[in-house]
Amino acid sequence: MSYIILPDVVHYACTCGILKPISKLYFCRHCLELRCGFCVCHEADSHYCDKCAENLPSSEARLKKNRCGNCFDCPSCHQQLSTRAATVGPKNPDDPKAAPRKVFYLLCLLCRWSSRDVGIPDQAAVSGGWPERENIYAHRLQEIQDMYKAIVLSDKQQKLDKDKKKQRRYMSFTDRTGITASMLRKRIGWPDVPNPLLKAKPTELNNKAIAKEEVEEFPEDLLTSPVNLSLATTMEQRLVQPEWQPTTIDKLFPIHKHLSVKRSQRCRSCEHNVSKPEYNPNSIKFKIQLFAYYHIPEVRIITVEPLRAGKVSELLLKFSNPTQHQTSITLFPYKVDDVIACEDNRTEVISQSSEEKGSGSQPSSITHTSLTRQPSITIKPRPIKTRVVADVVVPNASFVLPPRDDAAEYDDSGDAHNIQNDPKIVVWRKSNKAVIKLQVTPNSDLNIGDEVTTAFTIQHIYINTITTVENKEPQKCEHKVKVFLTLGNLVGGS
Amino acid sequence: MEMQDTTYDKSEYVETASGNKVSRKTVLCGSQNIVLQGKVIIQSDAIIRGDLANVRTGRYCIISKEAVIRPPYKQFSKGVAFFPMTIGDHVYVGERSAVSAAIIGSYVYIGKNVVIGRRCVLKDCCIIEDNAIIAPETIIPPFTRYGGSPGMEVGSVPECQQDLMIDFTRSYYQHFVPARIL
Amino acid sequence: MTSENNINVMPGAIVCEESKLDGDITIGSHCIIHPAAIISAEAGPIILGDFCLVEEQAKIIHRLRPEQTNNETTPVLIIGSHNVFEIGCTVEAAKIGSNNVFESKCFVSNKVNVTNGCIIGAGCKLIEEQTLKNNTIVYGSKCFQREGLDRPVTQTAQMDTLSKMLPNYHHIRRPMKKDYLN
Amino acid sequence: MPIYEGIGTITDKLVVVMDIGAAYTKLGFSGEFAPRCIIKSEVLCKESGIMRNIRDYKDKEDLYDLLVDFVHVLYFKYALLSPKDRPVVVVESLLCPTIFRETLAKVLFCHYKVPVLLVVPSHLVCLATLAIDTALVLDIGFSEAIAIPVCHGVPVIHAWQALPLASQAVHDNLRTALATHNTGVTLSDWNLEDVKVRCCFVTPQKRSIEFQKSTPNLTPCPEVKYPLQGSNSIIIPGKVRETMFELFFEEDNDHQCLSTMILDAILKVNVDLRLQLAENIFLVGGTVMTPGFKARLKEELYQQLNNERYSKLKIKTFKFHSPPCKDNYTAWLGGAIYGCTELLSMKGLSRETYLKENRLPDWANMKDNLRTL
Repeated sequence: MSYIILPDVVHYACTCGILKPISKLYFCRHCLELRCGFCVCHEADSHYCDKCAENLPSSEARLKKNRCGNCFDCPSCHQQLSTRAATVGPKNPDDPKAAPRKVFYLLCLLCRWSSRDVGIPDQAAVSGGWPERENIYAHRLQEIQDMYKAIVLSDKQQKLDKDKKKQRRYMSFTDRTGITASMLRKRIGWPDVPNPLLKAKPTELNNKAIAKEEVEEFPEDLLTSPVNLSLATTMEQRLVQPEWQPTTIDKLFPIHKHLSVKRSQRCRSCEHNVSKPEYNPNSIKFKIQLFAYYHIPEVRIITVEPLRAGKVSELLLKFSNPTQHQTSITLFPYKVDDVIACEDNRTEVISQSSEEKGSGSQPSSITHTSLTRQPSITIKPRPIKTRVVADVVVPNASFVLPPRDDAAEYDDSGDAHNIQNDPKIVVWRKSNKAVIKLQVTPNSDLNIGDEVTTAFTIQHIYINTITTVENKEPQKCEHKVKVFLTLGNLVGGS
Repeated sequence: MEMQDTTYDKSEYVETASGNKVSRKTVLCGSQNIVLQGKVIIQSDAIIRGDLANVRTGRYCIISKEAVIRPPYKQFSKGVAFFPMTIGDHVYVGERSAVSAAIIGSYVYIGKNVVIGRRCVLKDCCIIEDNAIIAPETIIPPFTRYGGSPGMEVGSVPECQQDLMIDFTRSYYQHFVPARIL
Repeated sequence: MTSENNINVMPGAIVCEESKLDGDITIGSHCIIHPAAIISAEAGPIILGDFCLVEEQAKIIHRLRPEQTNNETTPVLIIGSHNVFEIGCTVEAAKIGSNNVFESKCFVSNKVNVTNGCIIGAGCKLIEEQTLKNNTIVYGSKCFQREGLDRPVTQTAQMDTLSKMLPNYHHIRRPMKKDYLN
Repeated sequence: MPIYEGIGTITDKLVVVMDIGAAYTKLGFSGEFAPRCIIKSEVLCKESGIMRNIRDYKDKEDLYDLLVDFVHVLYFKYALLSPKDRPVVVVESLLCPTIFRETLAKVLFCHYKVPVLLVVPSHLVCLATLAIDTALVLDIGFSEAIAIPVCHGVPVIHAWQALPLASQAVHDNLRTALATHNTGVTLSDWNLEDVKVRCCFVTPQKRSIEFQKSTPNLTPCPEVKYPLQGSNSIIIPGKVRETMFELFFEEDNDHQCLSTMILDAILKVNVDLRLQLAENIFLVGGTVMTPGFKARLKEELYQQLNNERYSKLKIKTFKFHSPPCKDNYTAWLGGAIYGCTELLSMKGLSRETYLKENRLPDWANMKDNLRTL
């Protein structure tokens, strides 16, 4: 259970060459390859607010600038703001029957900033109608923006015209449809009908900003008045409101809460999803969950004898099979040049998959051939840099892991599986787990205190249950993965 | 790394029929209001304030040493009410953490020395790092990792967190064994 | 220093038996001391004002500063009224006014003077010699200080509720009889 | 993609505009008047667990990994959209290292499959916020100050001036100054920036001259007691508060400082444009927001005119522009204005072209200049 509290000591080599713990890897069932957060393609799925857990369609999220309409963050410490109710006297204090009114204000329960601090009036409704601020330059900037749009558009138009002229230098003025109106106008010397967008026809920038001789004066009071640090805002407080960047705390206004996004992951080679969460923000379920943790045998270190350079130490590893199918595991020694072999393998997979698509067996999403070819450009597996400094003697025989059985977790009786164990390899076994004994020898040139890392390749039988047009039956395939173990530090020399 | 055994003094712990292991050195106030669904471990000097309101935990929860589980209160115009607190399945609460949340979902990991403010809602599959301070009424969405003071989102949680936590709390329970008397 | 305990509980105060009180301590009326709270008058008497709320694992320690240790006279730590000491706070402050809130797991050293209406945020550590101005709010790991608009709201409503609930579940230290006071 | 995308009111295309600065990154969308966020240009290093600035890269591969992580944060924490759907405008300095821009392009095109990329030079696009086409732009960011004159919409690159006089120099200065006043205290980068932002300012020239005397005849501004995490505090003397930015105005061994940069840049352009540039000075970058900075720079410029080097310029007045935004995101805003024009479709580099050519057009490269000639 290293993945939550303890440092990760077992790493699997992803197809892209990055080492990651198994909990952070995906297993694409279509390519039969490991993928990781680095080599999958992330996509934004659905927008939601962390606080009110409300889903927003992406168009609405865009309209609201990725912010929640109802929830606010504290401008002072960036925590979530709570709405607080207070009762005030009735509107008409002379009327004895009038009930006291409820009013609402925003309060941060961490730094106790409240909307009253900056003089925002209390609101009559829970959801607020809190005053929004406008960018004071919005009008001016809109003007500038429209102007630039028009200028560039006219540039483009001119260029197009030029191109047209070039093209038509040797063309007849009449084509199949006769003389176009525009051409005719030109021929007889009338001005062309302007594009409505180009009404202003600004050839020169108008509306220029005027430079002034005066600049912001030096604030003389800085020299005399003492600084009250609690009144000046920090950089963080300024930058969460880029448009205003207040320098004093009396100008801090509540910030609409920024939305979050659910992400789905897609394999780059075959464009299938490897992870797709459910739409509901509170749900922890997935529509597609091809996590390596559910498909690849997990390796854990149980114990390792103190490591001495050049000396053999005993290493106990626990293997568990997370799938619903029996698997057989064979270990191979780690070879550095495996990388190249692996690369060849991978390109094969890609070419296969593109062939498949070419033949139209996969009617979905991608028919564009360039897309299928792209991965070979984008992800080049990088060489694994981790240095392996200890040898592991791997057993020649393979061993069997029974399928995972959730009911067995509640059953303390013995195993139902009758599996012939090789006592030299398998020292313990229960349900889908087995403990394997291995011999590890750290290199003799290591110094005391050096970290010892070893590696080997696991081959396991993977039962692929996805059915394709050609294969209706579950397919058996052998999958290899390189596993790196950080065993600890060297305690003694040879 | 496979989990190591955590041993305890057999005379200190009470094991119930449903597999709860509760230290005798805890302060369980209002124990009639505390429901432990089974295979829950409550370690020494932990405090659960069942006297203030009902506290209900799911299966395979671990409340570490000196942790405080305290139902939150809320002030109304007519006085104060304490709210019941529910904790989901497979939840770990680290040592010396003070938890005053309203709801804690399932598969939640709370580190050591954490403060969870009043009426916080911790959704399923979130992780609170050691020494984090979560302000009152904060809502922590699924698959997020919070840390620091004031607590902020500092990262994400692996998508298989549910199974990791199930495995973690189960193996913790399995490795929580009485010390062998020599 | 006082070796035997001399605890005076004023009428209306609720002091749970499971709290740990050491030394010469006077607890003002309508105070509520939760179980597992620690008040230690190791350097001299502590007088806790009225309407103070001391939650579980909170530690109020009267500790002398190094330069005071050789003094013959033992100063009295007088704590004002309406102070709230939340779960797991450690307060050694030399002077404490009224209406302060010491949030969960904060630490206030004996070099700090706390005036009135201050809030020491959860997990904040105040060590350096300083006097907190009225209505100061300290928050976050960087111990940012800001000035509150108003003093924090008093917890009398909560204490009302607690004073009704706690006697049902806990053994309460009996306050001094009124006639004894007279 | 959700079905409602592209239907209804939203027909304008959304373009991501990013300005990855040395200290802060500005991210937003075209057509908007302020960036959505201004965040530190740093990412969490997964191996060590510490934040790493993306400019502190070891080699090309390291930079690639840093940028992949950083752009991921930009898209999925702030922009909240899939990178492959949207064109990108990158605002960058003309003096941006080739390795950085090439790697950024590679990350965007190869890793994130961005369809179209438009790279615009920061000094030029700044002017879009003013709707002018001729000005002297001085950009003072984190690592360096760069002055480039822009004449009729073309940056006069041969006149560029750059000096390492920016935030970082101030931070280093502050670190040494505070270390001498408070022994045994080491300040984090965060604290240094905070002290600079909340306590320091640029003092007027006459006080600066006085400070340089052996016995200054003035009272420094009040000192500040700056608390450090509640455990201890440091004293920031008034003199430190006032003089931390002096290095901007002190001439170095080559007689260069901020004011000479501006004048030297003006000197290098055609005579008939000089007066126009002096009357169109445009200060951008976060550092120019320091209180008193602009007033002081103006004083310094007039002072330099007495210098023999610059008397021939015959400049009588300096005029300054003030942008319709905060100074630290002017360049981004320029990029956002460019981003909503047709320029993107005209000058943008498409993914197909990039994958074919495998390089980014660059002004310093002859190949690209030939095309425009």
